[in-house]
Amino acid sequence: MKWTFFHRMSSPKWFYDFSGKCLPWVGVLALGCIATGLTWGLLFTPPDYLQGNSYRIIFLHVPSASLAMTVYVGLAITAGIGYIWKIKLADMAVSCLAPIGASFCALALITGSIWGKPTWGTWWVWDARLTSMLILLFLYLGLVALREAFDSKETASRACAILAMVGLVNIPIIKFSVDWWNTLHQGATIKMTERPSMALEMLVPLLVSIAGFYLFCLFVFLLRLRAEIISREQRTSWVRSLLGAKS
Amino acid sequence: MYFDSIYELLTMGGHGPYVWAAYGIGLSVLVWNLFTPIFQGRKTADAIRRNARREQLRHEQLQREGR
Amino acid sequence: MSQLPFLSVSGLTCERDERILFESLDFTLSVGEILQVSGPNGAGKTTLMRVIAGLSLDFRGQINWCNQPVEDDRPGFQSSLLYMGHQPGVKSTMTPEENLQWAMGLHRSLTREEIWGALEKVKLRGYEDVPCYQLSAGQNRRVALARLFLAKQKLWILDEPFTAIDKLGVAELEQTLVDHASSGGLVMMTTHHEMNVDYSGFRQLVLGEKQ
Amino acid sequence: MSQLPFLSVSGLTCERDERILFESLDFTLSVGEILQVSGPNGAGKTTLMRVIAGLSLDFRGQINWCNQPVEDDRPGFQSSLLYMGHQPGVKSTMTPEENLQWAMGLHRSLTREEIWGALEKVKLRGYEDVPCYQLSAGQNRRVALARLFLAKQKLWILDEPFTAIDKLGVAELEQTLVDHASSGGLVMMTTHHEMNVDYSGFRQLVLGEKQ
Amino acid sequence: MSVSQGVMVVLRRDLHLAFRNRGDLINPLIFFMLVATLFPLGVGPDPDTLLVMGGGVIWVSALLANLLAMDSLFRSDFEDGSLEQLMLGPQPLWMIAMAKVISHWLVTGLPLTLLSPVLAIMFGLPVTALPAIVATLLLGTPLLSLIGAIGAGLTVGLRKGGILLSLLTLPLYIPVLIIGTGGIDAAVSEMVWSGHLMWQGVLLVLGVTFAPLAISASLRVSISG
Amino acid sequence: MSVSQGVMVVLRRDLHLAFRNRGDLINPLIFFMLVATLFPLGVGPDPDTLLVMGGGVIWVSALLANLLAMDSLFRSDFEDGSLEQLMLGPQPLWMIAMAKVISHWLVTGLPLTLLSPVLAIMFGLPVTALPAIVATLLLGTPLLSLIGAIGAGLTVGLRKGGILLSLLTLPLYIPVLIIGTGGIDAAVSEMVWSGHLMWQGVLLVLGVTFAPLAISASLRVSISG
Ligand code: HEM
Ligand SMILES: Nc1ncnc2c1ncn2[C@@H]1O[C@H](COP(=O)(O)OP(=O)(O)OP(=O)(O)O)[C@@H](O)[C@H]1O
Ligand SMILES: Nc1ncnc2c1ncn2[C@@H]1O[C@H](COP(=O)(O)OP(=O)(O)OP(=O)(O)O)[C@@H](O)[C@H]1O
Ligand SMILES: [Mg+2]
Ligand SMILES: [Mg+2]
Repeated sequence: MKWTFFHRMSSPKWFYDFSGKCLPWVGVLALGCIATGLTWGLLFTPPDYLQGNSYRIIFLHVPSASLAMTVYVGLAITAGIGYIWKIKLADMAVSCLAPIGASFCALALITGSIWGKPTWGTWWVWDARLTSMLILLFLYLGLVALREAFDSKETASRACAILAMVGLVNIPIIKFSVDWWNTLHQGATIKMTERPSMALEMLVPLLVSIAGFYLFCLFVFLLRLRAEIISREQRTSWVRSLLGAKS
Repeated sequence: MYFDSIYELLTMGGHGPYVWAAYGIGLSVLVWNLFTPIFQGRKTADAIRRNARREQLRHEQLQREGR
Repeated sequence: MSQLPFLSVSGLTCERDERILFESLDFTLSVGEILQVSGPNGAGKTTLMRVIAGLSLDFRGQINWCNQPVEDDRPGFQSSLLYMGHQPGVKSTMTPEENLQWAMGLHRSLTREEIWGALEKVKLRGYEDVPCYQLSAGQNRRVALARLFLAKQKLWILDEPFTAIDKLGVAELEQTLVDHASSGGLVMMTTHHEMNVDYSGFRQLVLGEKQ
Repeated sequence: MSQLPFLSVSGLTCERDERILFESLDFTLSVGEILQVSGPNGAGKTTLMRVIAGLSLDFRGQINWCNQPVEDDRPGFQSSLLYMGHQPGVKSTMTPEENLQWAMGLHRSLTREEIWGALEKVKLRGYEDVPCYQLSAGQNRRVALARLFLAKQKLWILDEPFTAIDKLGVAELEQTLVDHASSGGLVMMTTHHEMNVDYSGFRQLVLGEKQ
Repeated sequence: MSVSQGVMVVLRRDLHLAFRNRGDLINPLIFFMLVATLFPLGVGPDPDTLLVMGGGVIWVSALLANLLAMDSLFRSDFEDGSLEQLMLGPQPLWMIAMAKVISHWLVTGLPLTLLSPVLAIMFGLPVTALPAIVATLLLGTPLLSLIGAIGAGLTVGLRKGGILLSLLTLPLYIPVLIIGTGGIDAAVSEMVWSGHLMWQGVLLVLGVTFAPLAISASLRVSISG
Repeated sequence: MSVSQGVMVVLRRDLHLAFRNRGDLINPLIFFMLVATLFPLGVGPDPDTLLVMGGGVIWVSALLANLLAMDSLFRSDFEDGSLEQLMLGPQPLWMIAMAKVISHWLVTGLPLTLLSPVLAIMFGLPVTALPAIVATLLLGTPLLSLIGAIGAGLTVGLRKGGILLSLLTLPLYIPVLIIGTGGIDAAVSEMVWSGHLMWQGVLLVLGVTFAPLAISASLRVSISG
């Protein structure tokens, strides 16, 4: 019984219909949360007593950093599932997730280094966490570039799935080795602050904003996946009738 | 609102440029994410239309040859 | 497997780039037969060959070798298959002798005499130890074709084997194919040449009819 | 230069790797003529074509264009030469339209209609904007051959232009060559096909006789 | 049809191809970033060491990125027969070679130069040194492209291009490297660096004068060989 | 004919080809030397800096040399159709892939490891650190070859291999680099470095187990795509 559900879910047509129903809800919720979280954080919270107003970047930085990491893990697991059970939809999902993850990873890096300037006095340090984030960006870019380089989308997504799985094995190794690298050599001059026992008035907008980012990610992921499904399945009768009905 | 004036909101006690730059970039990333799938969908529609045209041309050519 | 080997294809459909190349293709190739796949440029001949050889997985339908789906026993199928595509797999820095030695070496060990004999048959005696980049287009093709004289495989799939070969060479090659088929082999091939064989097992499969 | 253009070759000798391919070759090619260079594989046909086109400088002898050694006026010679070798110079990431646009763009500007017309002639209408890696071997060759319909050059040197082209295509191409020659052009070509032209200016030059 | 028009056709085509597979445009940049990142990972995160190394690492990475993209400058054209067509066209070969070098520089050298300040900041180089970094790279990378193209022309006909190309060209890159990093070092220690820039200018003029001839000669050798 | 015999055929052929154009054998070595020498030129001759940099630079150069030779691992076989032949042969594809990786390592990784002491001495590293350098490279370079081959398999069918390959594989090389240079640094500061070696061993075992499958999967994708 479980398996039939699994199979139904992996059918592009079922997924297209289903995601069509969820899409508006997710979208409205995502934009609502982001708008609330960001305006709240930007305009209504008091400044941090140590970092002043620059801490307002946290409402962008933490959600995007956390998303960047979650998306990669999700992507790699999807790739594994797709490869082992030969699910086309999973391959498509991998190639759709890569650019989204890359954009959030870049955002985390950019906001982080903008934040670093007023607080640490430098845009960049070779700290373990920062460096592993940079490497994660490269992994993402590799996936995006590989996907772009292939001509056929089928081949591209199969290739991306292999690379993502290799990455899955490597992510913990990279993480571990980078942490180790930095503690072995002399410690970095500046350590990133541990999560401060945050005041509630800052924590709530942060949580709202995190939720908003995750929902937004889901929203754009669905948008991308739907576009991908249409372009891959354009020959099938259901897409034809769908497009025919539209135009 | 926490800030007393627009000026204060913009400068944020010296941290304005950093915060606003970060938010600007953040916003543009969100917008980019929102728009690429839409453009992609449009491109797919174009491609489908082109394919239809190609099929038609091929058909016409064959008919011409058939005669 | 006491039964004679044969290849049967049923319901083979392949679409490329939103265009159906062939649909529900059914045919059988038995021992002693030569099947020439023909059709205009872009009909899908190469695609068909690659699908059957197992190089392309982008298709629907069923391919059986001795009544068994090829997926079930790829190694077994591959060990009785000789495939030669548009690119013949000749290393240009190696000599013809080395090329043959290696290409057939995957399947079985060869003596030097066998190799020289095969090169003799494709008129490359005297070129055994010239690196292949110094050979002409047709001579390079001949190096690849020399494999046919060494092959123990039953099923030959040849994609335009006559490219760049001169007239005499083509005639000899046609004879080689007939010989192989009549001694219990199966040949599937494409070419744009007019095949000039007088052999009862010779058949044609025309693709792209509808066009 | 009011005189009709012609190519004359005298005393052309070429040896490759201690072996004489051709020696003291003399021939003239005048307006209206089609010269098929033939011979077995490895006879030196490609070598001869490359020597005349100026791509290979490993020869002795004299090549004249309109009674003037080609070395004296390479740009002039090249601007009236269309050469097509074994590799046809089709970029696989570009579409047929772009390929033609660029290949002829070195010589003159083209309108879109001209290009589409040429592609129509080689049966590639509908494929104008498909990247060439998605085309079959023969279709790729056809993209290169479409140049013939746009060329204003007088002298065509074509090395096995019929490779991978289907039968109907070969017949049409032969007609194109005849048309070019009879309207004041010069054609020099190789092929292993039996040429099926009924044209007074058609001649053959056989290489590798001694072999 | 004028000669320059033909050159424009080649230039446009190459840029078009680069933009077509966008990878061509971004990959050298990412490679540049990646190689530069390897060094802190290999050497350790100590800011003082990184400051000393910074200029050198940026230049070496730029040089390697340039070199790696160089290999494909003529190769694909050679393999599909386009190079023969270019050589037999009505334009002089050296002009076509120049068009290709320019497009190569626009696709690798220029973006790389524009990105270099980011790397400089990551290595903790002072902001005052940024103009020197950009300026030396701006004058130096075209020279790298010119020199590399000679090697690429010589090796294009060979079956093992990549690594032989580096052997031929890396030694020739060394003067460019020394002058470039010298300029950056001078700027970091707040001395005048216009002298280095002048020398780079001189080398560039020399390169622009002689390299096209060398490139076209080497292409001729490769094709007729 | 046994399976292992087929693998031996492939291995022998690849080594044979490498010795045939001897360049394949020496070029990665010279590239390794050249890149390593670029650094003192770029950074300046100060012995203290060089000592700090030494291990890192040697490893980064080894890594780049490995990468550059990687691009041609499957490419020429792909282009002339040999790869299809190998794939259709009676041996499982992963065995053939392993044979090719081994021959690649024998031709680049091993000679490079043997040459590394020379470079180490040139950078002024203490003689006591030499065993660590050789040992880490000896365990690390096979791993580089294994990881790189996955990328090479994925990119072999693409028109722009070289630089995309580096983009895919360099991030994956990072752990190997970090552990390797960590070992050397430990040895230079006269601490125990057997822990690093152990980790490298663990990674190598992991690599030998999983990489062949990934390589053959990626080759299959490239050929059938
Ligand atoms: C380019 C520079 C930076 C990068 C790449 C970076 C990366 C990250 C990452 C990966 C996380 C973890 C998110 C999670 O676990 O969900 C994080 C969290 C965080 N970052 Fe940054 N960061 C950077 C700069 C900064 C700066 C300058 C500050 C402020 C001084 C900062 C403050 C924080 C805080 C407060 C958190 C949340 C605490 C936690 O989850 O551990 N970051 N950052
Ligand atoms: N680069 C080279 N170095 C040395 N010898 C060569 C080289 N290229 C060709 N040859 C020799 O020159 C001879 C003629 O080659 P060429 O390519 O001209 O033959 P061809 O007549 O075009 O043959 P085909 O019909 O096979 O195309 C061949 O025997 C070949 O061995
Ligand atoms: N990689 C690809 N992606 C999309 N379409 C392709 C691809 N390769 C081939 N095609 C299409 O498939 C069709 C058949 O190609 P194929 O190579 O099988 O033709 P063919 O019959 O062998 O032709 P030829 O006689 O020219 O060799 C062509 O029209 C081509 O456009
Ligand atoms: Mg074909
Ligand atoms: Mg020839």
